[in-house]
Parts: sequence; C-alpha cells; structure tokens
Amino acid sequence: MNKKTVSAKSEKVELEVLNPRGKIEAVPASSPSPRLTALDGKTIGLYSNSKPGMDNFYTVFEELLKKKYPTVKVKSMRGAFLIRDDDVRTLAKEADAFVYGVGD
Amino acid sequence: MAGTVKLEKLGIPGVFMVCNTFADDARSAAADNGMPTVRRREISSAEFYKLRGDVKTIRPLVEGIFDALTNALTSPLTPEEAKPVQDKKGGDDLPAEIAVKAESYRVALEEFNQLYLDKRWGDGLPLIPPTPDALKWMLSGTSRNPYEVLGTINPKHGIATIEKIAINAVMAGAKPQYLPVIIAAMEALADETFDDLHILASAGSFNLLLVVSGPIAEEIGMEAGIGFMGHGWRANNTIGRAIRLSTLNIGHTWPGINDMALTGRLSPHTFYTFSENTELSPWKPYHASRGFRADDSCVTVAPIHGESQLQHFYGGMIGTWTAQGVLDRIVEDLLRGSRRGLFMWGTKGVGKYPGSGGGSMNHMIILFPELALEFKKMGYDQKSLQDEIYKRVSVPYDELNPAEKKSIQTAMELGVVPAERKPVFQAALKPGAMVPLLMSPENLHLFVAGGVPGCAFSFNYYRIPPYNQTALMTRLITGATLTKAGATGGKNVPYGA
Amino acid sequence: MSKKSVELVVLNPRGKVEARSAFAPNPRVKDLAGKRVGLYSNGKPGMDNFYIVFEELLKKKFPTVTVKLLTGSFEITDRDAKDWAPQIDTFIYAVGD
Amino acid sequence: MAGTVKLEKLGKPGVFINCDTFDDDAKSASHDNGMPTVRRRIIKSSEFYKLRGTVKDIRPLVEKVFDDIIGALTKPLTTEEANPPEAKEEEDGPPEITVTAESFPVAIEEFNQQFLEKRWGDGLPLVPPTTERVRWMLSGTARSPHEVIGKVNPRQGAATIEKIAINAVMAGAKPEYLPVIIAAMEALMDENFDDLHILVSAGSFSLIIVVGGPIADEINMNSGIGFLGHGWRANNTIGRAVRLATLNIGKMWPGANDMGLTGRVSPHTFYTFAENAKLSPWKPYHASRGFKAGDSTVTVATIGGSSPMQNFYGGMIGTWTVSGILDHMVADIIRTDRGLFGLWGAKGVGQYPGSGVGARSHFILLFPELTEELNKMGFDQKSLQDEIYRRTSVRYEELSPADRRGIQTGMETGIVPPERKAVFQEALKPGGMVPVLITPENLHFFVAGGAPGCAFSFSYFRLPPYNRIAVLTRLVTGATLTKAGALE
Repeated sequence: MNKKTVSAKSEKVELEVLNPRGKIEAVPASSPSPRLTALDGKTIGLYSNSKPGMDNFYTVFEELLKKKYPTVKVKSMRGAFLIRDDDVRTLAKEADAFVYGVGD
Repeated sequence: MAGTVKLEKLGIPGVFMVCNTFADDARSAAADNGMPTVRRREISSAEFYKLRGDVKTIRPLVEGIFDALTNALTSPLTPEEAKPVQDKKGGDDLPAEIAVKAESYRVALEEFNQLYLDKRWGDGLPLIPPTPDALKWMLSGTSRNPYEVLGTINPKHGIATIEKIAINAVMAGAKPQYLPVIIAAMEALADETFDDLHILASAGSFNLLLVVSGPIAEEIGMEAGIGFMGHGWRANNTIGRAIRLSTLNIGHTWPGINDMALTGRLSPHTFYTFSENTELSPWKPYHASRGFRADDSCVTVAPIHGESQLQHFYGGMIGTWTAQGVLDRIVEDLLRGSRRGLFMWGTKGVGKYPGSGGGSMNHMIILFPELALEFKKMGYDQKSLQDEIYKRVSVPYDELNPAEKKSIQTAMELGVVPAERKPVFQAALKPGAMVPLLMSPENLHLFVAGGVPGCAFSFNYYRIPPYNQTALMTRLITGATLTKAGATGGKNVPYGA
Repeated sequence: MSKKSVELVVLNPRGKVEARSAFAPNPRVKDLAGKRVGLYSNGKPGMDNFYIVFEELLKKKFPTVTVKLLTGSFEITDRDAKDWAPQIDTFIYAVGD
Repeated sequence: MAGTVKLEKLGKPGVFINCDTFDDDAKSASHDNGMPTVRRRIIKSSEFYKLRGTVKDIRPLVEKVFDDIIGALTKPLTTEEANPPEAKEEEDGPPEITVTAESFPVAIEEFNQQFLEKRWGDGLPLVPPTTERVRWMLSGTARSPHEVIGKVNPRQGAATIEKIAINAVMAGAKPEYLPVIIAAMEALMDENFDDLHILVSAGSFSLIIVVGGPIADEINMNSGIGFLGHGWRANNTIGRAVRLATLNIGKMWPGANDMGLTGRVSPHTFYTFAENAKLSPWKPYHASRGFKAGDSTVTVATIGGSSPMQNFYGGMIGTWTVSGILDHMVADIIRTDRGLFGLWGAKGVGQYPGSGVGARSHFILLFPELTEELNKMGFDQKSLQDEIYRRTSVRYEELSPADRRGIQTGMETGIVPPERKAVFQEALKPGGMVPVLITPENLHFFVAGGAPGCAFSFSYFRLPPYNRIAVLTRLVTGATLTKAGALE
C-alpha cells in the first residue's frame, strides 16, 4: 500500500485519509488505422449525430471537398451520438476514410 | 469517441471533430476507449454554436478547418501515434492513503478539505476525513464483503466496490446505518443496463430522484414530511451526497471537464433524496407496485429532467383542492406534454437503441398523504390509479395527424413499443378508437411523500434513455446489520416495464 | 469511548434574541349576547366556508350577536386594525394556513 | 400572530385559530410578539385542508370546535395568562460547547450529531467553529466582530459579524469569502427586504445570490459551465454560509417555523454564482443599478420555488439565433404575466398594497456568446430592458374590463409608482399598448455560464408579501485578503 504525505508548516498531528477514487481497468491501447495517401477517387464518410447545425457544416465541407478533389465520393450518415453497430458496418464497407462530428 | 474507435478498429482511417469545450473530454475518452492517439481536430465552440444555424454563416468556419480535417485523413501517422503508450491503470497511480500533517487537527481538517477539492475528489462542501477507523465504522453497517464489485460507473468505468462506496459515504457525512441504502442505489446506477452516463455527464443538467421505500426509511430517520426535499435531514441529505461523491469519484467526473452540465444541477450535492411517507400513506409502498413484497425495503433511482422540474398539481394549503380536481390536473398536464412528444415515438433514437432519448416518457408523480387517502376512499390503489390516468391520457384516433399516426406505426416496427403493448396500439390505431399517449400504465410511478399539508407535483424523463436500456430501477436493500429492515437478502425483481 | 483524550471547543452560532416585555391578553367578554364579534381571515381559500358555518352557529346560539367580517392581509394592516377595533367587542383571527 | 396581538393591544379580546401543523410556529410567534399567553385554538390540518372546499364539508369541523372558540372569548383569563412571564434574552445555550472524544475524527462526528440535534446544522457535515477557526475566518474582514448588521426573521435574532463568521466556518468557507457573505446578509437584513417570505413560506421559495465585479474572480468563483452545480468551494460555501447564518441567527427549522412544504431545491447552498466578467462584453449587472462598474457587489433576490428554470435555449442544446431567443423570452413573459393585470389592484396579502400579488420581476441569465451577439446588435442592459419591456406589451383593446380595472386601481393605490403613472395613463386608451411589466427595471440581466451556455430565467413578485423589496444589491466592503471589496 503506497502512502503519500502532505505537510503544512508545522507537523504536530497527522490525519490519515483514504483514497475515494474508483479503480479503472487498464484498456489495451491500439493505434489508429494507417492514413490514406491521397483522397482522389476515395469515398469519404461524413458521420453526424443529427445535432442541429452539423448538416450545414457538412454541406459546406462536402462542397469544398469536391472542389479540391473532384473524384472524391461522399457517404453522409446521420445517426446516434455513439454510432450504432449496423451503421458502423455500413460505413466500414462503403467508406475509405471518415470524419466523425457530433455537434456537441 | 467510442464510435470513432470502433470504425478505426475496422481499418478505416478517420478523424473525430470536437468543439474545444469538449477537448479534455475527448482526450480522456480516447484513452478510455483504448486509442489514446486517435486523430482529433478541434473547432471553437464559441464560433460553431453561433454560426452553425445556416450554410452561409458556417462557411468561413468550415473553410478554416478544411485542410486540417483532410490532412488528418492523409498525413501518415507519426511513430508516436502508431505506437501509443499503454494507459496507466486508472487507480493504481494514486496512493491508497494520504497523511495530512498540520499544527492542529483543526488546521489538518482544512488542509485535507482543500487538498481533496484540488484533486477534484470533493464537491465544494466540507468533507469528513475518510480515515481507516471511519471506514471501519462505516462498513459496520453492512454484512457485505468490502471487496465485492457492484459494477462500473461512467464515464470512465471506475470499479464500484463496497469499500470505495463506504469511503465516499464517510466523506459525505453519512452514518453506518445508511450504508445499505447507499449501496442499493449504487447497485442500480452501476447496473449494466442502467444509463448512468446521461445523468452524470449530459449538457442538459439532468438530475436524479432517489426514493427510499419500506420500513428502513423510518428506522434510519429519513424525513418524508414537510420540507422532505430540503435541508436539515442527515439521512436524506447524506445518502444523496454519498451518491454524488461516489459517482464523482468512482466514475471520475468533473464539471466542465467530462460532466458537461451547462448550468449545473439543482440540489447538486444531494440530488432529490427522500423517502415515502409510510406512516401516513394508506397504500402499500411504491415498490409493491413493482413486484416487491410490501415489507421489503427498497431504493428507486430515476433520472429526471433538469429544468422546470416541478410541475405543481396543487393541494395542501396552497389552495382548496379535491382529489378529483388534482387528478384532472394531472391528466391535463400529461395530455398536453405527451401529445407534444408523440411525433418522436418512431425516431431511431439518439443512442444505440431505437427510440432512445425521445418519444414516450416516464412520469414520477409525488402525491401527498391526504391526497392518497382521498384516492383510497375513491377506491383507488396505485395500480387502479395508474390504469385510470393511463386510460384518460389518450386521444381519439381521428384527431391524430398523419405524422403522429406514422410515428406510432414506426415505433411498433422498430420495437420502441414493447411486444406486449403492440396489440393495444394495433387496436387503437383505428377510426373511432382512443390512442393512449403513455406506453403503459406502468410508466406512471406514484410515490406518497410530504406532510400535512402537502402538495402534489411530478418529474418526468425518457422511458428509453439515450445511452443504455434502463432509466428507472428499484433495488432491494440487503445486508443491513444495524437495522431490522434490509437485513436479510430478499429477491430483486428484474426490470420490467 | 473509554479514553476521551481529545477536546473540541466550539462556539455558539445562534443569534441573540432580545428580551421583549410581555403583555397580557385582554380580559374576556362575559358572554356574547349583544356583542359585536369580528371574524378576520386573510382570504386564503376555505376560511370563507369556515366562517359561513361559524356565523350560522353563532347566531343560533346568541341571536343578538352582530358579526363583522373582515378579509385582509396575513397580518392585519395598521389601518385595518384601527378602523376595525372600534366596530367590534371581541374577535376571531384565522389565517387559513 | 402579529395581527392578533395588534388587535389585543387595541383592547379587544380575541382568539387566534391555527392548524396543528403550525402550532410550534404560532407558539413561538406569540412569544416573539410579546404576548406569550395569547389565546389560541387549534384545528387539525389534515381535516381543515381537506374539508374547507365547501360549506357542507366543513360543517362538522366547525360544529366540533365552536364551543371551544366561544370559550376562548368568554372564559376569564387565568392568573397565569394575565401575568405572562417576562421574556428573557436568549441565545439557545452557552457561548461555547466542549465535545470530548477518543480521537479528533470521533469528536467531529459527535460535534456534528450534537449540532444537528440542536437544529443548528443543515444535515451535511459542518466544520467545527473553534475559536481559532473563527479568528481565521475573521481575518477576512476589517469590520468589528461585534458590529450588528441587522436582525433575521422570523425570531429577530441579532446578526453580528462574529455570528456570521461562526456560521461561515461551519459552512466550510474561507476567510476571503467572508466580505461577500456579510454583504449578502446585509441585503437580506435590510429593513425593507422581505427575508421572511423566502425563509419560511409554504411555497418553498428560494434565493439567487449573484456576485458581480472583480472580487468574484479573486476568490475563484465559478461562472462558467456548471456554475449552479457542485465542485466550487466559493459558490457552494458562500451560499451555505447564508443558509446556516439565516437558520441559526433567525432560528428556524423546516416543519417547525420554516413551512416550505416540499423543501427548497438546492437547499444547502441556494443558487449562488458569479457573473462571467471575463467573457461578458457588458458592464456588470450592478452598473445598471447605480453602482460603479469597478465595484464588487452581491445581489440577493427571492425567486419562485415551483418552476425555477424557464429555458430560453442556446448553446449546444439547439441551433439558436439572438432574435429567436428574444422572441422566446418575450413570449414567455407575456404568457406568464398577461393574466396578472386583474391583480394589479389587489389589496395584497401583506401590509402594503399589492404585496405578494400582481406584476412580476424577472431574473434572466444570459450566456456570454448570446451577450456578445446582443452587444454587436447595439444592446446593453439598459436598452435590452427597454426593448423587452416594449415588446411585452399588449393591445389595449385585448384587455378585459377586469384587466383595465386592475391597472386603474393599481394606479390609485400607488402599486404603480407615481413616475410610471403617465405611461399607463397613456396606454389605457384605444390604440394604446399596455406593458405587462410595471417598469423596464423589473427585468434583471445577469451574464453567466460558459461556452456553450444556455439562457433561462427565474421570476418573483415585484412586491413581496411581508415587506417592500425582494431584490437588493449591496457593495462588498471591508475585505482584507482581496484587492476588490477593500474600501468602504
């Protein structure tokens, strides 16, 4: 059991107190996927949690994307804050890269 | 964040776009989800929230971040990103004990309080030092093993053990005889189907109702009379505060960091914690209506909306009242509110489950003892009053607009309407029929609390919460060693409605 | 708690309430016959019903009684008190709270 | 009770009828009003509240108590009643209490339980107010510990700086918060402020305590995300010091003489927060109340208990526009206040015409981004008050005769202040627009919250039931540990 001591100027008394924090299990760390070399000809998934305003953001984003990469395709998807498993599968099948914005 | 990590794990390179207010939240969520180096790009909340209203106003913002977003998809991962450092074990980098030294105990108490608050282990009000002796004293209230794990608490999935809960209960100022109640409430919150995330972290400053029913309430001195939601009642106040501190410390939340409640909650240190007024109620306790034995002692935990939380149905000295009049007001209020939400029944939901975070609601209605007595004279018990209100909170099919009809239809297809309720709505969706605006009579939760005089009011919340399956749970109190009630194990009733 | 080695001396947080001189109520009326009885209420719902019944019972028992009803604020205002006092011999004060 | 004693003092024998729930309250009020032996008769609340709805229902109850009430008027006073004991000065016990235990932690538990049993606590752990800790607390103010700043209802306990400091220690406050706590108490105890209604009324009314000016930042108050919530020692313990100081100095207890039926929301801390000076483009709120912008102040205002938060949205809760939020605000005020015209002329429930009924005050919390936009549109607090005041008017032709009569009576009885009369005389004509608010100054704007934020409001009677005012801003003075609030 490790113990830490915090002292004020004078040390006549000692109050021993316990740690109230919950232990968090270590989660094995994994790394993100390798990036694409270029976006040309690729399908980009644009995911939003349907919160207001994200649609406007993506409208402009898609326009800029297609201007810069005319061969790019866009797959827009609106769903839950935390993407549902069936949406994950769809996006994984159809998109080569994705932007995930939750408008929060 | 979990969604982004899910997609990354399927091999698609992506980027998580987040407002800067939530940057800390996102960083810590990335680590929690096992991908600390997931690519994130920030936009200014101040600009985004203001400009997102239409395409024209948001254009400069999107232009500003465009390259950063596309680069995040194409610029190769750095060696650090590709080989993220293993996250440290959450609790293990922290000492198990801390010694605070000072010239006197009075000063040590101040030093301890400031230290714990600086670590974000406190709630802003004075804490009782959780010394080993105090912990032992607190644990004397339960026969359960200190190392028993009840589950985990969001957002960081900290492990809730009896011991950690007891440490937080000491800090809250609770007494050992309250501990079994606190444990039962934490069991509900840590239950794997319960949506603790929304109430603990959502921007909407949602809140909790903690209602104790059955004989233990009186044995531990809970207040159910005049002022029952207010100050001055050690049992009510410190049981609620033990839940505040346990969730904060075991789930590792902090306001503005990963608890994003914009205004902060009302009664933030204690939630709304009270007991049913068993002495004056003519009915069996609430939990009996949920399948428990009347003489069981239980805790019911229910998230509630944060704003406008008290819908008054009058009563008591506030005006003259009749039970019929109060009942009419309850029905009117539910009709008005529920009709507004009807078009939302058929939504996919904001979370994983169809209909989550929208659509039909749970209503937690607090009745005062005199009113319950009158209802009883009129022949009602909880069950028949639920049925009566349910029946009256319905509208003629012919008055529904097409969107509302479609919404109910979709809700049946998506399973938002549970299988056993389907025949009801199939029969209702016909010319001449009445369509209920509540999913089931069991979505009306009737508690008897308050003194003489009293007043009736209600809270509400989604029947299906945003991030999990359950938004209201009643748990049996077990393992009590200092009270007659709650001592023996009974049977917990699985969540039904 | 065998050895009480620690002593905590704490201060009283309660406000001092000044001593007030105590007044006695007035001598009672001998009986109500012929008297003017004031019935005061603060207009909260229900006291009107109470006083309707009360007045009826009063007049049955003391036919020569006169009733003076007054509805006013929770605490009777100085002006109401001064106006009303000369019109009554005795009173009932109820605030329906 | 004060009314009964008033009539007794005018020479009339009387009887006070109270419900049993309020018996402790009535008994203690009879002492406080200097007539401990006043005749009281008790009826059962459980019966009265239920039966009073109709004459038929209440008959058996009146029949039962009738003889007893008559007896109270006719049975001669007993010797004890005729010679009531002289009241003594009271402080509820010795100036100091000693708690002994085997260890300091056990002593803290004993102390907490003892104080709560005496009804000197609020249900959550207290810090022991030792001489040394109280001295520490008093180091935050230059004011004399013995200075009396006023009396607290309902028992009229004397509030000295020292008693406030003792309660501040118990609340867990720090010395640098003390000047703010003192200023809040000064507001509550102002001779015109209605502290009685918020402290004891059955309606569970509550308080907002808003700190404005540079001291808020210096003592580390939170005015960003979560500003009404937990985790902020300054916000939480300043509010709690006011909770404990009123409870202990005014001597009240829930269910005994504090009759809040449900109990208040945020009962231990009230709603205590600071304006967000860093992000607000405006001068602080108090500048709109005649203070200098650089002053540090505390504003205390009573608010309704039942539906404290009316949301106008903003922030991440939805897309928003300034005009959308303004529309929402205007619609909300019209909806709640439009129906009150008829009551403008009501006598009032208290001493003053119109007290506790009629027109309202609104306390509106704006978040920084919204204020930034309002500022760009050219609004400051003053012009926004004017704008909303103007827009929350209704056409004269839409008023019912009762509405018109209400306003007219309000003007005659002085409920509408003389300087506002011209406005309403002008409005009460065909083609006129009648404001639902009596003056633009009944709109109080505070800038608080972070980014994102959301706008919401509280409201309360413009004229409180038992005194003249229910919102007051006080200068913070005498601070020794902060730069702000140091000067008188």
